[in-house]
Amino acid sequence: MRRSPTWPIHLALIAVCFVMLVPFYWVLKTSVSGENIFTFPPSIIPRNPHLFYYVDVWYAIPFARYFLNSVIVSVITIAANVVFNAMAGYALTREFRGKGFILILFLSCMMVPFQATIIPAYLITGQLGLLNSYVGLALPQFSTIICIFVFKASFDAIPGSLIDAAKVDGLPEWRIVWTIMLPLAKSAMATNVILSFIWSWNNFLWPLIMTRTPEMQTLPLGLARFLSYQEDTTGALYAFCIMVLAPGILLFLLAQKEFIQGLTSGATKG
Amino acid sequence: MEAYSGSRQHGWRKWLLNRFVLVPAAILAVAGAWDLYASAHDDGLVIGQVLDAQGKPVEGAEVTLWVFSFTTFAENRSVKTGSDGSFRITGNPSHHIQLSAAKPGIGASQRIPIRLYFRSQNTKLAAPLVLPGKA
Amino acid sequence: MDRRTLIKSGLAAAGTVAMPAYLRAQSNRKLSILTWNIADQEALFKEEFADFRAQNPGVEIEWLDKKGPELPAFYQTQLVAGTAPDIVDLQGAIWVEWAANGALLDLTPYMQKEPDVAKLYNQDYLASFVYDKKNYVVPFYIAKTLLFYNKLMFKEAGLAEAPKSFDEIVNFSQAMAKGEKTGFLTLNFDWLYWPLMQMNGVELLKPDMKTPAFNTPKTMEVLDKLAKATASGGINKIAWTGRWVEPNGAFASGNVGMLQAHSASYFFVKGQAPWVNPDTLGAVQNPGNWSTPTNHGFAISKSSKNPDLAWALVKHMTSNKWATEFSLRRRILTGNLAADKAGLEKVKTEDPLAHAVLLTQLEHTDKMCGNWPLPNDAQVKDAFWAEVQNAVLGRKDAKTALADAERAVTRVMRRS
Amino acid sequence: MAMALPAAPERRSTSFLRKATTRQAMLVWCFLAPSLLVFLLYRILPLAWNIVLSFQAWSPLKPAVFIGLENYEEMLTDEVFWQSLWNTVFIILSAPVGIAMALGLALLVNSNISGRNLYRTLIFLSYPLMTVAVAIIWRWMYDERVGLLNYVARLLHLTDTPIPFLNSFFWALPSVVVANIWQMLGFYMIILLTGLQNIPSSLFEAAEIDGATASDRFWRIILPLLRPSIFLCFVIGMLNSVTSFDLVYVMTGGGPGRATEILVTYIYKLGFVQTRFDYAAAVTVVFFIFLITVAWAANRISGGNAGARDME
Repeated sequence: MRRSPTWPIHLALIAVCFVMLVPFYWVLKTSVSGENIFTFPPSIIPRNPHLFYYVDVWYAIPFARYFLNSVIVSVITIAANVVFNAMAGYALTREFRGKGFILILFLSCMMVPFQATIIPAYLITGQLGLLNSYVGLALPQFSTIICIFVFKASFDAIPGSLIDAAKVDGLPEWRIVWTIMLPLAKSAMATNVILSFIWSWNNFLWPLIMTRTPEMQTLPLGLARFLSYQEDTTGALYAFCIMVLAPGILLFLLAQKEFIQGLTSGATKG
Repeated sequence: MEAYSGSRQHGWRKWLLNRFVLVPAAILAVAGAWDLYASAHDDGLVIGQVLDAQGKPVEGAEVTLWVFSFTTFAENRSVKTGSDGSFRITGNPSHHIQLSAAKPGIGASQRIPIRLYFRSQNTKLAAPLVLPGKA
Repeated sequence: MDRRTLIKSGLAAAGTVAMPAYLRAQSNRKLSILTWNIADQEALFKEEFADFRAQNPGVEIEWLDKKGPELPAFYQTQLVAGTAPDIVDLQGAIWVEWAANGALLDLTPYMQKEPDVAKLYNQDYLASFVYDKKNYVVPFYIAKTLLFYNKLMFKEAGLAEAPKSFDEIVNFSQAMAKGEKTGFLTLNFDWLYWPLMQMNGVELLKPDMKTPAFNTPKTMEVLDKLAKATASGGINKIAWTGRWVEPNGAFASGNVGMLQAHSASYFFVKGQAPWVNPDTLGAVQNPGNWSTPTNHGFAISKSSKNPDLAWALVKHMTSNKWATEFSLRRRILTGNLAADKAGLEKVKTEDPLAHAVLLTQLEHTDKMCGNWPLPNDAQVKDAFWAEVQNAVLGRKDAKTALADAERAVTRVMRRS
Repeated sequence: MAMALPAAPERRSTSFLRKATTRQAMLVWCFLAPSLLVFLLYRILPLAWNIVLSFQAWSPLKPAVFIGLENYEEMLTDEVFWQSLWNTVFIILSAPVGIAMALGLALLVNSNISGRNLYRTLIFLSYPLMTVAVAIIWRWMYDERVGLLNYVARLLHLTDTPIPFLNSFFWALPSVVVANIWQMLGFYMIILLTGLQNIPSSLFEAAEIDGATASDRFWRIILPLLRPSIFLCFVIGMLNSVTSFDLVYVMTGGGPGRATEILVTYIYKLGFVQTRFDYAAAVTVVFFIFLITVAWAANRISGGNAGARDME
């Protein structure tokens, strides 16, 4: 198998990447098209490309404000996620009474459809006095089950001898977690950061119900609003898509080394 | 533990000179520069000229600024051209406008759409507004 | 037991609903108003509110705007939490259900106290907001369906003028169908397709407003005709499957002969179709002058702590002055007589075609149909429409579909 | 779900720890507490609320009355419910298709070729996207007049008349599924890749000595050892697609007719459009039980370790 040529693999992968990227191109093309985007046949390459749809979007909604809100909510979510999930993941590496129950509980929590929980979730947030606030927006996503398991897995992969040695040295538990385990769970953290960012950044229904004032709205709400009828007729909607997607893609490209390589090769280290 | 304390030796360079800081910083720098440029060029100035069908400047033509609002363009303000057919509109509030010129007896020009990169960007018409008649 | 106690027991959560700051402030002269996807008029609303505050010093106004499909979700969540906005802009028939269940304030006493207010509005539109002899809503902006037709396609098919009857609609559609071209489209959300039924004298319910009356040979015949025309390409399938963007987009492509829709479609189509001008697009009343309204109006929540102030703001926003301003800026009809006159006047010179379109909205307002005040409108609509759709798309024969629809509607009626 | 850690306690059984067992247990619960609290507030209590509500007649507009099983009885004859359930099942059944494709890709990018990190990145790129935007993008791709798919189909003379993908009873659901797979493919691939790299290379070396063919390697080594990863993909993918409210909501709104109505959109509509929160709650409970059952069945099929092993 060492002898087999690699070009068929390249060919297949290039084809797949092409298919995966075409929708991006199509939207990007539409967002800079100078021609009426409803003329048939559609042009593959935009004619008289211009950036004015982006200008339209910028002024159609308070883009900077929504963007800032989205960023703040995402940062809160990410911070809480990394801390809470790391703690829970660490706890799950230990044996204790009721562990089986907790595992089943966590897994079943994944199965509760969020759309059905809006009203009680809203009332609870109201009880906490967090309506229309950044923390209230982020709170339901403060901990995510999948990421807890990702942390658990990477903690499990850390050799026990390392921890025992630290214990003998008399290090307190939190120091062990902080100075030994977290640095070794970097890939889990990268995964967690990216996933919680994605989920928070893309969240749509919760901010819709939760935010009362326009000053608290996030980008997905702006996008959904943009879908409303009149704006559908221009390329501005697609420019908006690009503007909303860009930060996520950028963050992913920045962190992808830690994320993909970390996730795929890190696990084998243990 | 060794590995962790070892990584600290890079100090501030490690924390500042990585792509997670540099890329956002670069983006912020570009945005800041753009903002500076925009705030220095947003007097809402629209400058241009009105000609008749034979290319002669038209004096006293009324040039109207139309501002995009929702589905249509609404009249915002108008000025009269000077003796050389030139006009100067100040206080354009929008990024998406149209201009038209008219003078009784000579007719009305087509509405010229103009798109700007930011609100109230100062702009000079590339081509003059042309009235169909003779001055 | 009151509603909130029950929810709490359901939640097994103790304590009272926390009062956020904006709520606490509500007790003293604060109003909140929720509009339905019209954030583009922010500038206008700001001016209106400033004007209102000048007349009523010390009043604070919180303005909220939500996109159409999400507004009910937002309002109902707020209702459960006890923080419903004082004033809400409602579209279609949703107000009936909310009014019937006691969420909205009966405005009749206010109108009786100030008889001049009601005279400001078009009486037919105002009357369409009456349930159980009580008026719950004041018109904010109005529209009803009309028939758009593509004059180029009519000419090509040798048709001189717009259809005068249901059968002509069907026949004309057939005449224009060729290759990619189809003859007819209608919007179908809410009850906007109902004029097609009304033209044939079909009734949805018996006068008791509880028993289905539509399972007749006539309805069967109508559905059969529609199904046949759809199968043969006379009627575009999107008429029965699309929502808003698809039918308007298809008509804008220039390949569909007619579109039964309300005035807002004109502005959508015009935005997409370079071919639209007074020589190519016709806008006329439906045969028999039937039309289904789709209106927006202001209602006041019963839970409002300042109902009088809320009423004052509703009056303010629909007054001659501000309704006129709204009509001029948005090219829309408001139901306010003076405002619409001024609005039409302005449009007449700027865009004669838009003028023709808007004019249809104020004519034959006595022939509005498909707007029964049903407290369970959403459920009846769903039950009935699903079967109509099956019939016209040929997924069931008309007889079975109508029998199934009758069963479904009966069930909905029994439940409530 | 018992974790594969049978020998774990011993390794830390120093005298120091034995004395501190209670303290240790307290610590564990303290560490779990924040997450548990979040789940309690936003998952468990709302579920309890739904369960209570499902036996009542209630809406925000009127007080609650206990009505026993009426809501559940109604479901039996509710065609829309069954249609939504069927559509949901269809989407779940499409997950294996996506996973199979992702497995192929994972094998390809796991081979020792240059630029494989670039391939991985590009294929994964569709996952971080906002679902609302994905829905808009695909709506545009499927557009009847100027959508790319119709354009290509007509260019290649696959069809003469444009296909109204999202307006056709036949095509709408598959169209949504394709968009969903497009978004999830990269995610599946990464999970499977993790699993692949965890397979000890010694196994392959041994197999090579035994003269095993490529297909032997796949069926005898890769597939069995990947089962936990596949399970993980399936559960995450299933949850993601079945609860992908935004995608369906923006792309088709459940239409045409009920062709793309899935249980989450139906639940949302029942509650917020029809004001039938009581009935919606009953559907939610059934949906929850359904998901648990599917996950349990998948767990049994994949060997019963809840996918935990691949994380080791």
